[in-house]
Amino acid sequence: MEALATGHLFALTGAVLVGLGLFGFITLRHALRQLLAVNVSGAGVFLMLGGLGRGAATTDPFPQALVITGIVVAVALTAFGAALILRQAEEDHAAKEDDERGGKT
Amino acid sequence: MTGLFYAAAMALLVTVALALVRAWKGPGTIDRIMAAQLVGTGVIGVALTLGAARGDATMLDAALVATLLAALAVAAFVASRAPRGARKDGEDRS
Amino acid sequence: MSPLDLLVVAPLVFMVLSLLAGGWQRSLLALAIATMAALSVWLMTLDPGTAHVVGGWELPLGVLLRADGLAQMLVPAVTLTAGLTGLYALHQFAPESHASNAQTAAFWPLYYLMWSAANAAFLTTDLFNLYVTLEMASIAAVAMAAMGSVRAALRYLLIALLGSIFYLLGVALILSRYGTVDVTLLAGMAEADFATALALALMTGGLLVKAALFPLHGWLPPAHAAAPAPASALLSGLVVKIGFVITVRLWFEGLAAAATPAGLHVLGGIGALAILFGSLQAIRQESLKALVAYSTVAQIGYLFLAFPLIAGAGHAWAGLSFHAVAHMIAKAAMFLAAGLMLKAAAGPRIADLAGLARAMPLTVTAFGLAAVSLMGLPPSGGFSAKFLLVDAALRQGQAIHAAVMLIGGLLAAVYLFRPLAVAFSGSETPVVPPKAPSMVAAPLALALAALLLGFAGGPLADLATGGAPATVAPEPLPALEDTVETASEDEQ
Amino acid sequence: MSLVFDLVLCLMILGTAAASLLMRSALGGIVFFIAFGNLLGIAWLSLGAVNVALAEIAIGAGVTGILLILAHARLSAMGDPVECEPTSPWMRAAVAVICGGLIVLLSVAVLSISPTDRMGAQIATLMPALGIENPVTGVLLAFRAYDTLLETFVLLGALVAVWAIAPPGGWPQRPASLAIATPVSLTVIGTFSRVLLPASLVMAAYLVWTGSDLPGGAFQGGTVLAGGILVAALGGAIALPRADDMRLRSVLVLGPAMFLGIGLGGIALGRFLSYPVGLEKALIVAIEYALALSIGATLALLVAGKPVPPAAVQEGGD
Repeated sequence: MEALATGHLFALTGAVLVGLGLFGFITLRHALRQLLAVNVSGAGVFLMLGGLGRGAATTDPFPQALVITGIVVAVALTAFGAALILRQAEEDHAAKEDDERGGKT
Repeated sequence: MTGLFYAAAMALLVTVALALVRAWKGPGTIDRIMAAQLVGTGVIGVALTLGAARGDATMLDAALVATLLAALAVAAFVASRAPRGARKDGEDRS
Repeated sequence: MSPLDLLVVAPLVFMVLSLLAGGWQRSLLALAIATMAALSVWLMTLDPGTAHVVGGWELPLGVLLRADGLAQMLVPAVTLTAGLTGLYALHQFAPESHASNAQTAAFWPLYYLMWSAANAAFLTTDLFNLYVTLEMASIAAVAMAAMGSVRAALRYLLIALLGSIFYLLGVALILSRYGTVDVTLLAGMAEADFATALALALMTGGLLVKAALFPLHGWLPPAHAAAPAPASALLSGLVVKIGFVITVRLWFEGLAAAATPAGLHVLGGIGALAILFGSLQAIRQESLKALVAYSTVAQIGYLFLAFPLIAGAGHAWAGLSFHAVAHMIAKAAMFLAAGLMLKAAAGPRIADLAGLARAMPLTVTAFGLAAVSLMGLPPSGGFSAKFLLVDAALRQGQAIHAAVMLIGGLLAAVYLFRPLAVAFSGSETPVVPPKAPSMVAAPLALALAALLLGFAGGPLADLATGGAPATVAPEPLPALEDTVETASEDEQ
Repeated sequence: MSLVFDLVLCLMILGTAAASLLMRSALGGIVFFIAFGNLLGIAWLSLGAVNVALAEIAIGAGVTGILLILAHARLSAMGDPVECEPTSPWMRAAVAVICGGLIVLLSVAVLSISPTDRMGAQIATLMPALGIENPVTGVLLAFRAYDTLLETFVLLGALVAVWAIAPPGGWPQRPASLAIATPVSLTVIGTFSRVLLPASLVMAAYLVWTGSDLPGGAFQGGTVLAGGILVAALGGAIALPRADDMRLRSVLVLGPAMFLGIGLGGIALGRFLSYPVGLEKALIVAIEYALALSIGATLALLVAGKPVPPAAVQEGGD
């Protein structure tokens, strides 16, 4: 009974995390923070997988392995996202400096 | 004995919660980072006591990994805060 | 030995080699095209429905690879599209400049990664493996889009990430509910309960973002229009089909039990809106590549418009498979031709194309032939696809669907004739620097292939229905009553 | 007792997640995200999923956190305060209703499914054939080795994708230096990094080795290795290599290539990715060590970011 409750507790927490992350993704206007929000949602999905795989004494190793794969995929995409955000900021920064120089001369 | 370890884990979790309150209130970034370090230490403690409560020695590995990466986070924070040319984030100096 | 895993693994081997090979990309590409062509031929000779688990680990633990009719059509089409696009790209991303140009150095490994991802997506029935596959495709696609515009790529990445979360959310519910993520097992187990319906809705939502179905298409036109021509060809040809194929596997096979007629009609309705919206937007575009990109938004609509028609009379399934293949090839041809035309033109606008038909007749011909297929004029592959779809709609009394498809064809004619008319106008012949023969030949070959596909309509439609899931209405094809029955029926 | 602990933990997880999203200060949000990741690690421990806990603490909280800290620092150095214009209250209310609706739907679905260890028993019967005891490693490296193989290519592809957006003049140079410039911090962190790099190497090797029978494995070990490399780079003990360095390229592709090679070798025995009887453990451990090395190098470079022109390396890319 307690195992059932534990599994559901974590899975429900995961469900709320998904919603929170989505809220952040839509309402936050900076790409870096949106990236963070997606990671919160993703962690929520993983926690749902783990919680619903919780048995009487053990947690199903199958979803555990899928979650590890998911975590690695998530960090790969997050790293690329962060690199894109920085590149974008550099381009904007350079364009702004060009504008300022153009304005002075 | 298990109950005792759970109680210890709970107590550590409460200290983590208090550190989180500090991190929320700030006011400066430094306060937040220090609070984050406290959270990290607390989490390591929780992992250790939880391992004892469950009788699962492998949880010590999790604590060890957390220790190593917490050290890395400190280094990254220091790196990001090191004066290196003009900084515009005035809030951080508070 | 089986071509099913080799079709996925071989491009990965080439990706590793391309990271080590530096300036040897030319030989590597030749080797890759030869290998993939041989494997594709091998795949086509397999009986539809041939399947095996990777590493011999049985379901529900392992991952199943399967060659159904859809995969047997799409994978060879990927080989043709990716291979010819690669030949074209050899000039745009010349291997000699790999030491000085980041885009050239990165393009080739990403190209093989995308090739592998497309084949992997079409050949597996495992929903979690498809998640990894989707992310492989996303990484390569976003990076290629970033070669044109970082801003568009960032937007694409964020929206693709959100789509993945929704997809994975559905996979998590399905795994927890049924203890498997394999479509073939789910087909026999799925029930129409709340968790399954929600999972189907969430996965579909996530996949529609990736397939860029209206109104979730916002990221596509800027990303596809800004990318370098070979990247656009791969993005519009290959990548959007991945989300579409997974959606098909869910709705007509794995979770068919939860796929209500109402849901199918909603998807069909959105598809119809996508056709009209995409076409009207394409008509409004001033820039050539934006026009071609919006045409993709419209053509994706046909794929989903077919959803409510599939279970009924007629041959919507064959039409759908056919359309996916015809669009892949024709759109790649069009983007490659557009890339050449824009290099020769004075600017990116359609008005800048004046006189190009005389300056580069072969390229403008390629554009025109691809346009014939996209408009759905006979004898092209696009015609066969749309004929089968319109026929199915009329047989089922879905006059509105039929009308939308016909109007879509007319609108396509309107937006595609415009650049062609400009290219044929003008009294002066612009001076165009000579292009490498393979660069001119690639779009032309793809456009001819899209056209000739129409002549292979019968056998290809048979192939598509051969491995079709049980939910697809089996019925002899209208023009093909006398041809041999499909292979699967022979076996049974 | 355990349930009360879990309940408090879940509330703290939700609190830190909310704080990481709702805080106005972006750096504050990142601080909470790291705390969130660590607490999630505890949640996985509480679920008895130590493998995932290791991955979450190392990758989800550790590497992702450092990635976000560095990105934030580099953005603010360019004058981007990483602040969001607050969206209108009406918009926030509408979005909150939608997200709340999604949470309700998901919760109903979650409650309609009873949590069970569905495949544990089946996996346990197959494990003796592999000669290893950690079922999660069994799933990752045998039953679903195909997923894992593709995943390693996602990671490699992400690094190539980062290379693709190198700024003009940046290719094929080093990433912006992570080293901290001030002399005082240099001595402290320099010593620190010299201690931490060997420690992380030992820890990484241990995690991979123990991973065949106990929680651990290539991804956890590789991440710890990446952490060590990053600390050493931050302390100025090592410089990250150029993108065209062939030794680097060899390390990056070593794991994926070995995985592919052993998989293709399986074809000789009938199936791609089937291990010859008797050699399962040896091959799995070999793949894991090669993978850990490649993952460590790839993750460290992913965190360091794209190559930049040589002049910018010294300035740390500011």
